[in-house]
Amino acid sequence: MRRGVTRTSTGITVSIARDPALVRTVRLIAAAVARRASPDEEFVEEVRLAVGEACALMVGESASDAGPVTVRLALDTRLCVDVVAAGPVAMADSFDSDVDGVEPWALLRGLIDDLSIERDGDSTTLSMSWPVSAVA
Amino acid sequence: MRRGVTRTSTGITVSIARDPALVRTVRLIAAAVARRASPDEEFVEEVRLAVGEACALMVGESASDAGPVTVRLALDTRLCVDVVAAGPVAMADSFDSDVDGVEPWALLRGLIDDLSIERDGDSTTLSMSWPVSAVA
Amino acid sequence: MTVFVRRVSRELGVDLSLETRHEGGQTIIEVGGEIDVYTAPKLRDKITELVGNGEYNLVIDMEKVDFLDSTGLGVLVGGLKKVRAHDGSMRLICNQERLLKIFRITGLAKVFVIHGSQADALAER
Amino acid sequence: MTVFVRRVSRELGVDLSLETRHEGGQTIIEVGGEIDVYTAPKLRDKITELVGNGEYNLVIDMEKVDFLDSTGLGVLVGGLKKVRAHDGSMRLICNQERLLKIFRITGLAKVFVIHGSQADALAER
Ligand SMILES: Nc1ncnc2c1ncn2[C@@H]1O[C@H](COP(=O)(O)OP(=O)(O)O)[C@@H](O)[C@H]1O
Ligand SMILES: Nc1ncnc2c1ncn2[C@@H]1O[C@H](COP(=O)(O)OP(=O)(O)O)[C@@H](O)[C@H]1O
Repeated sequence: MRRGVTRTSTGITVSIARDPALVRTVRLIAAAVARRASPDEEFVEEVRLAVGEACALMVGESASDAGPVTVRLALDTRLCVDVVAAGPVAMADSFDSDVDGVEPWALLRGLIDDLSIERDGDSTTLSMSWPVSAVA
Repeated sequence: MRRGVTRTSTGITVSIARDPALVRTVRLIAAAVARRASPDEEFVEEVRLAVGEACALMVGESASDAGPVTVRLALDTRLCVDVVAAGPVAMADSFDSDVDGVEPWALLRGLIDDLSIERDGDSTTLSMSWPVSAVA
Repeated sequence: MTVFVRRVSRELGVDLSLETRHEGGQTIIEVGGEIDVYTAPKLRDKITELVGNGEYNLVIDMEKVDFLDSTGLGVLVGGLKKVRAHDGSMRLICNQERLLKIFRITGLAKVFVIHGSQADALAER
Repeated sequence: MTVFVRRVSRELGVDLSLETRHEGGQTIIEVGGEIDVYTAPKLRDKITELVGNGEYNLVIDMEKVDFLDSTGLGVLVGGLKKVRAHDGSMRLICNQERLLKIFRITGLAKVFVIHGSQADALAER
């Protein structure tokens, strides 16, 4: 029964099968972690939306046997979230669009200023982060 | 944008730093997964309690630098939950008890009939499962 | 209280509810819950079904929507294209800032006619 | 409605609330929220503080407790030992079946005096 342990960072990693039904659970987790960082519900909603969106994009990208999508949330001086999936991710507008300038990535790019997308070998990582004040 | 994909099982794995504050988040996930298996709130509460308890025991066992505690939830014909942590876990009553027959493991053992505890090399796995009817 | 109900429905795992009414030549779809990568196909199927039945003037009431992601947006845009192909219309009812923000960020606020209430939507048709 | 509030407080991340009152020589601690591995130390500290102040007759009101795990049970048993060391008492108020089940499973239902309401607890002292 430890208590009052000093810690500098706190993290949670969740891996889901590529099942769209599980994306909501990831949103629930993201919101819970965000709420630890700040009670500001607008911030919590933004994190919920962005993480859910990143996760939905990765889950929607390929067949359900393409391996899990992993979401890493770390809370330190920033709330950092990485969404990792095996396989390439189509970042461009892959469908014929007759509405100019809209595409699935528009929302995520609009939400996250510092969105970074990295290919490493076979996997793709989406990274995003938010500044947070003191963590309780 | 896939839909109506046939799948036989659905799973979610969550790893948390050994931070007691994150155990509640694991309970939230366990409840969300249980609720997918059955809308019966009594069942959901039982899963929430058992998974939270297993996780709390593992988190409470050692120092915060002992590596993460990993919880795997898989939903198939049963809801199977494994809680894995590095290092040994004290399964016996480690404190001097003046109240007969009570110990931290009493609750988990009381909740789960088929609780299994396995040591594999450096890690300990607690496994529990519940029968579920059809998964939506 | 809205915030209250929203959270509860989230933890309870309520996903998407769809209720359809007809009023003055329009078809109003009241959507409740979360429109996301999992539930959006249900909304898409409903729109496809209505258009298949010759209902080309749709009003999507999103007042009870708790969450919307890009999959949901895609279904709305897809629906708009479908009704336009029949010279129809699809208008939205939404007064939640959280959702309006999503339409603004994606540029879709300019693509859709968005009303603040059912009364407005039916008055301005 | 209780279920309602319970869920909301869960998703909102409300953890533990403690309110202390004095009534007829007893100290009533009203506990709300989740008593778990994270929050139980707060309850333990409160009990230690009260016992340190010479308050040996405690009533723990758990009506607003949403969740209790073995760490919470440990704190309650620890509290019982502390007050008994001063010939004091610690009684619980709890009428939620979910929580009573936990006391039964662990054998602690026989160790604690558990009342169904504050009225009962104060009447039967
Ligand atoms: N995130 C988004 N933001 C804006 N528009 C989008 C987004 N996602 C999809 N769209 C638009 O929705 C339309 C429909 O896409 P899609 O969902 O694949 O439906 P459909 O199968 O009906 O064509 C696309 O043409 C695209 O312009
Ligand atoms: N899960 C449990 N079920 C029942 N009794 C428990 C449980 N966990 C701890 N206890 C009891 O609580 C007492 C106090 O344990 P602990 O929480 O370590 O507190 P303390 O530091 O005050 O001794 C122990 O003597 C043990 O008998």
